Amino acid sequence: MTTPLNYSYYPGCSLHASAGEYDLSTRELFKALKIGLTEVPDWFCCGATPAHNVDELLSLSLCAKNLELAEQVEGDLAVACAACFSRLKTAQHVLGESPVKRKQVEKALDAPLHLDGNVKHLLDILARDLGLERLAAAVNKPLTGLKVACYYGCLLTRPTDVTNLDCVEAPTIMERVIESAGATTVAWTHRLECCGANFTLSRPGVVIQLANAILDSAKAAGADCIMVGCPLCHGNLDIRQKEIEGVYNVEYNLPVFYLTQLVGLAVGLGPDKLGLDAMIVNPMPLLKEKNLS
Amino acid sequence: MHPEKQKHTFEPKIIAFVCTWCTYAGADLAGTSRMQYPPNVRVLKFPCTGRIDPVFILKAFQQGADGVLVSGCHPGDCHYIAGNFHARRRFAVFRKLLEFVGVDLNRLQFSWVSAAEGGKWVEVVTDLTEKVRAMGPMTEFRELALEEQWSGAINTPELEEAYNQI
Amino acid sequence: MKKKKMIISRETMDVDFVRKVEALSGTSVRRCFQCGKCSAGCPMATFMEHPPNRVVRLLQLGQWQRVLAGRSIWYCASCETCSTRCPNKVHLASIMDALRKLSWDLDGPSKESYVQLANKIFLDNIRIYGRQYEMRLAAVFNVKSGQFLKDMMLGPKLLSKGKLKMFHSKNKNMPEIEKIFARIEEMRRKGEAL
Amino acid sequence: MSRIGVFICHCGENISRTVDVERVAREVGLLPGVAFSTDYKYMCSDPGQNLLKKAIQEQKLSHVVVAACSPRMHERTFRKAVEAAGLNPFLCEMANIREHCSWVHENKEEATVKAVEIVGMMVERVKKNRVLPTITVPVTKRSLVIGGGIAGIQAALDIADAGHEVILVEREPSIGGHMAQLSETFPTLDCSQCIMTPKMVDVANHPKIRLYTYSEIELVEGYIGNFQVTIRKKARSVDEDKCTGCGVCMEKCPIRKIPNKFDCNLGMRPAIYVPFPQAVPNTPVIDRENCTKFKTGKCGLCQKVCGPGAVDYEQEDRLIVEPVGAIVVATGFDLYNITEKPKGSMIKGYGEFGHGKIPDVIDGMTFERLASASGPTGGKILRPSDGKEPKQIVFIQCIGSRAREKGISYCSKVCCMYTAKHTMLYHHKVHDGQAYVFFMDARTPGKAYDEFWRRSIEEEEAVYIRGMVSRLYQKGDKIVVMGSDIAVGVQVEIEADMVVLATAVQPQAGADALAQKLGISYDKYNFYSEAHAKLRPVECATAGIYLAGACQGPKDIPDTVSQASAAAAKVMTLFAKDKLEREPIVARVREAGCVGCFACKKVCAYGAVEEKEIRDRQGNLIKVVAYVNPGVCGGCGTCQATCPSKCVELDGYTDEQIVAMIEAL
Ligand SMILES: Cc1cc2nc3c(=O)[nH]c(=O)nc-3n(C[C@H](O)[C@H](O)[C@H](O)COP(=O)(O)OP(=O)(O)OC[C@H]3O[C@@H](n4cnc5c(N)ncnc54)[C@H](O)[C@@H]3O)c2cc1C
Ligand SMILES: Cc1cc2nc3c(=O)[nH]c(=O)nc-3n(C[C@H](O)[C@H](O)[C@H](O)COP(=O)(O)OP(=O)(O)OC[C@H]3O[C@@H](n4cnc5c(N)ncnc54)[C@H](O)[C@@H]3O)c2cc1C
Ligand code: SF4
Ligand code: SF4
Ligand code: SF4
Ligand code: SF4
Ligand code: SF4
Ligand code: SF4
Ligand code: SF4
Ligand code: SF4
Repeated sequence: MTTPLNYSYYPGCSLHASAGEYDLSTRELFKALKIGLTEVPDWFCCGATPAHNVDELLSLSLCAKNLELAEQVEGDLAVACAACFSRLKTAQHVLGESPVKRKQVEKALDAPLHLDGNVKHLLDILARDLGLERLAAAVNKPLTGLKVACYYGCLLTRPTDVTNLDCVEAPTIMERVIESAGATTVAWTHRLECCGANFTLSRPGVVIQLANAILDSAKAAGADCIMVGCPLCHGNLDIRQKEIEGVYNVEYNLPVFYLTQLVGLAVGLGPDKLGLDAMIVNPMPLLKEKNLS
Repeated sequence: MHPEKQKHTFEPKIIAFVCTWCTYAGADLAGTSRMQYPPNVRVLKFPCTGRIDPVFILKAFQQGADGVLVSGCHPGDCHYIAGNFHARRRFAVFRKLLEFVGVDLNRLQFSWVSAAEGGKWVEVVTDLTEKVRAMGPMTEFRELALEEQWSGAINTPELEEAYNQI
Repeated sequence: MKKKKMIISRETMDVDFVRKVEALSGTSVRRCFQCGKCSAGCPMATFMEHPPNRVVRLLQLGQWQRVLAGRSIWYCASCETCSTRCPNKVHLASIMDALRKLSWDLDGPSKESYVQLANKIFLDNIRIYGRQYEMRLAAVFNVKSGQFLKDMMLGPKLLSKGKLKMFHSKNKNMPEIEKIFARIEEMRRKGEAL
Repeated sequence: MSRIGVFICHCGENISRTVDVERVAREVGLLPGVAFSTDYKYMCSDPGQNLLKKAIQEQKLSHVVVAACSPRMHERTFRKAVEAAGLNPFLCEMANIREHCSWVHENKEEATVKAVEIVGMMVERVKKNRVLPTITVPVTKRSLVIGGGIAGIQAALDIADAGHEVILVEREPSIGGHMAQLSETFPTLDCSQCIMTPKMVDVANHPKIRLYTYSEIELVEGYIGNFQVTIRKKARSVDEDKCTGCGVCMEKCPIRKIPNKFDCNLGMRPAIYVPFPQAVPNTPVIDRENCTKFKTGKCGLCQKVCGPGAVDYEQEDRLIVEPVGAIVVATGFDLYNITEKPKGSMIKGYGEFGHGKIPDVIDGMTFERLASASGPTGGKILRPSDGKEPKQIVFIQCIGSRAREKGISYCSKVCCMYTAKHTMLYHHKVHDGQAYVFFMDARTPGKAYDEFWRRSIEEEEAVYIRGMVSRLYQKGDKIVVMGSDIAVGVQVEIEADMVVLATAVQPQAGADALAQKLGISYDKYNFYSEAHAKLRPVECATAGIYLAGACQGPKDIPDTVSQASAAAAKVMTLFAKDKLEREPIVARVREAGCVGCFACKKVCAYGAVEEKEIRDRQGNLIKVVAYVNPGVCGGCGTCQATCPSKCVELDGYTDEQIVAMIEAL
């Protein structure tokens, strides 16, 4: 018998809003895999990119406060959003390295810091804590024939030596996870390129340009769909896909799944439990074609 | 710079422990360049600062020195590859020890003077002489009865640790 | 764009500013040997008037006004590509953070107001609600930036998919968050933090 | 009771102008132990020296102090004179009353008092001086050269031409090293093989050179003039004496598809092979890991076809002991390998360049093999993936080098030049092709070097782009190069057919292990350390061991050959004497007190401290103590200051002598 897996859970702002299906599918998948998930009570925004962009001290303080809140729940902290993950990890790293900043943050929180807890992205939990073998064993509807382009974006593996999720330049963790679920992965050139998430509001033109290159690369590699582990990437690739097609006069029609949605499918969860209806690029034709729904 | 010779009531005794290759040669250069400095310093030549046992410094103070200068090659320039490096580590610990026994560390100066730095030699010696002159004679230590068997006598934990570090 | 001649002297090289950048970012500006690898991989370089390597170069020369006057720093996406690949351990993404912070403090001699505005609304959101409400974020941004029509196409689609929340929930930690903001402001006032 | 003679020099007026020399002589004469004191106008002149000699004999002096100039000037002079008068030279000391006294003070009274004290100190010191024997060690006039690249070859030939025997040990089956792999060489573009192979043949034919290829150093004992070296001659499975080099075995061997390391794995070789056709010796070796006979016991074809019966499957490694007097280390370099991260190394990989797994991304040495007329493509530039001629080729400099983040901060020194060479070779061979180079700086100091680089740009029309590359990726059959041009300030993208990375020059694998056997020091990258960066650049701190070539730091061929000849000259200087004489300023251990902590050994930069077992008459081990090898000791005295039990002593600078001086204050 292996010890039961239990985590505290930090969904991050988007999962309570635009990325509701990521939240839903995460909870359902973990339930199916018998992994405990308890949401950190009254967590708040980690500050994401805008905070560290202009105010590192604020960003560090917000992250540190959330880490402290997470201590109330037993287990390592599971994080779904790549941006939150990167922020929380960076805060742990920076505060561990710089006594000056640590002092400042302690002052801002008016409390000592809790930095020892493990912060893990969902991928890490699936690939390492649960393990690929147990994951594969739980699969009852393998995604046979589905060609997936795994999109890491910039923040899952960076900065170097901080997130420690996988090799910064040649990660394979997403591929390994989804291959365990029976899918085929494609080798493509833009899996680590940035989609410009930060500019989705202020400079959508930039995002459209960057996201187009990513979609183009995935299409060229023969992918049926894209898999992401970040609500921001998802927003740019899925929600904006139609707009991009219009601007560049191309047709991609690439459904963009959260990793939990695809793995969820493979362990036999229905579309309603995965929020597939919330996807802007309708995945159903593809899933029908591949006999996956 | 001593245009007018001043009369002093107190002439400190300065002992300089120097290495042959750099500082001794630097002092020679000061001579060949006919530079001038106070006559208070007595030079003891060592092959290398690595040879300088901290005990000699204690001994010098005990024998009436008011100031001690230790000088060798610049880091990385040791004629014997790394002797000055070991010396540096040893003295770092030794300073703490001296402080502990009550020697004012201003009386002890470490410096690097290369064979080309006659001017620096003059500067270092002059500065130390003036500094020590201002401090007055070193009396505390003369009374302090050092063990006659001086060699290896100060085996304090600090020194021990220093040896282990090397 | 007309370029002003750069007069270099001890007086025109503002080392203090650069030291602040180094303190905030925890990385050395002098280390950069101008290989350009950062700029080669930066996804945003084509949008910047000073590519990343040149931002560092201008800092090396103490010419921060030139950097802040442009929009380069606001076009950095914080993707960390530059820091990850710099052969010389220059953490350029953190330098960009520091520059934005300092520019923000100087009340923006920058030309790029949209990004600043978005950031500001984002931070206000945290202070007021504890979390982000994308609806509010977008709405306020559109009103304040005067871009009412931008992204109008997306709105209804998102609403129909349940992707935009209209209401926010209560967060018990709100007083605590306000305190964090306030303490940081206090520290800055007292000069205990940059 | 000592009878000390003190001689005060006027140095014309140099001393006597500010020091009352007569008074000094008078006052010093009163010191206990001083039997004679006098002053003289020029002590170093012949009459002065004669005065000294006469006094020693007439006054039966036991010790001498000459108060004059700096010992750095005339210590030798006076010690010789003392020796001529029958005293041990180390019973003579000099008191420096010129550089340290008369020249730096104006006040006669003060200077005279100081002079008296200086002389007094030396009087006390000299009393404690002991008779020191001059140390002589015999010299074995044979030398060992480790590594048979151009450095080792040059050094071996120079020493052998001077008439001394040389033992040349090479790890690979053939000598030649990296230069044998090169196509043409900068800055003159002459064919590497054409200038290299005659030298290799010279080595093979030289009566004074004994060549051990496919051999390694097992053990090194002894010290300058007297090393004992154990060499492991690995089993070749072919008898070198019988083999005629006909090559029939290689033709017949059924195993044919083993990547040839010499061709950077571009070409294939059989299981019994010579690395390249001009190999020296031209004797094949069986690669036992891949030979069917060794794997399964079957085959044995090569033995059957070999006319002279040279193939010997039973052959075993042999250990050979050779006495030598000097060692030249010339183990060369290797290239930073971006495809794999060596275990435990500080090197980080290049994931952004695909970890070297994109087939048409190659390193500089692989390009050399492609460009070499005797290489796997016969000198045609063809890409490894599909054998097509690349029409757009991109070179990227400083890969691994100058990249602290990746683990190496130094400049590899040769890649700027060889990249310029590569662009030329490429343009000579592919007329409709275009070469691009991404670079940060062009480091081309050297005779005719910068002109060479400029030629590649101005005449051969290579396009140089000042800026680095962030990422490489395969797109179809092209490689997309994402770079930047920092002069223009824009990103640059090139779709290349082939990419050549100028990867860093690093020491050979195992360089550290060899250094430990030799007892020489090396830096954090495993390059061997010279004794002094400027003034003793070919000597190791360990006496009798010399460095040549890229094992000491990145070097091109001219530098390598210069250093090799310099090392050879140093060896010959050593061999010019039958016995080595050296100042007896060496450390000595009082075994009785030594507790065997070996603190001394740790600090000794010369590796002079050895462990010595003390046994009783029955041969039972009593204790292990330190022993300082006088042939190796540099005389720094660091051990003495370090020894916690004060039982190692540096002759000439004993605690007694120094304390005597301090007490004379
Ligand atoms: C791609 C490239 C192109 C170049 N082009 C030029 C050029 O055009 N012009 C120029 O001047 N220079 C050029 N160089 C530099 C040149 O290759 C070196 O200067 C030269 O080869 C150094 O010679 P070496 O004898 O020191 O080392 P090496 O050639 O590396 O020889 C060392 C020898 O020692 C042997 N060895 C290693 N370890 C041991 C051991 N433990 N025991 C026994 N033997 C051992 C090795 O097997 C090898 O045979 C180039 C270098 C590169 C990488
Ligand atoms: C500004 C500067 C700074 C430098 N700094 C460094 C440094 O920091 N580190 C370093 O490693 N190198 C340095 N160098 C280089 C260094 O100076 C040279 O490598 C070195 O001096 C060369 O020594 P040399 O004996 O070949 O030539 P020289 O020093 O020029 O000696 C040649 C001698 O030959 C004599 N001579 C000339 N012609 C005749 C003749 N016809 N008959 C008889 N005698 C003759 C000359 O009078 C002279 O004494 C520097 C060079 C310069 C210019
Ligand atoms: S990659 Fe690093 S060293 Fe190179 S230009 Fe950018 S910051 Fe400077
Ligand atoms: S962090 Fe900013 S500057 Fe660096 S590569 Fe990304 S966008 Fe460019
Ligand atoms: S081993 Fe025999 S067959 Fe092979 S080359 Fe030598 S002589 Fe010829
Ligand atoms: S015995 Fe080995 S080397 Fe000889 S022919 Fe057979 S496989 Fe080749
Ligand atoms: S020689 Fe040129 S290419 Fe090689 S490391 Fe030095 S600067 Fe870079
Ligand atoms: S000419 Fe001199 S200064 Fe210029 S690059 Fe060469 S070595 Fe450097
Ligand atoms: S340091 Fe002294 S006691 Fe220790 S081994 Fe060396 S000589 Fe012996
Ligand atoms: S005197 Fe110096 S070289 Fe000689 S044994 Fe001692 S430490 Fe080694």
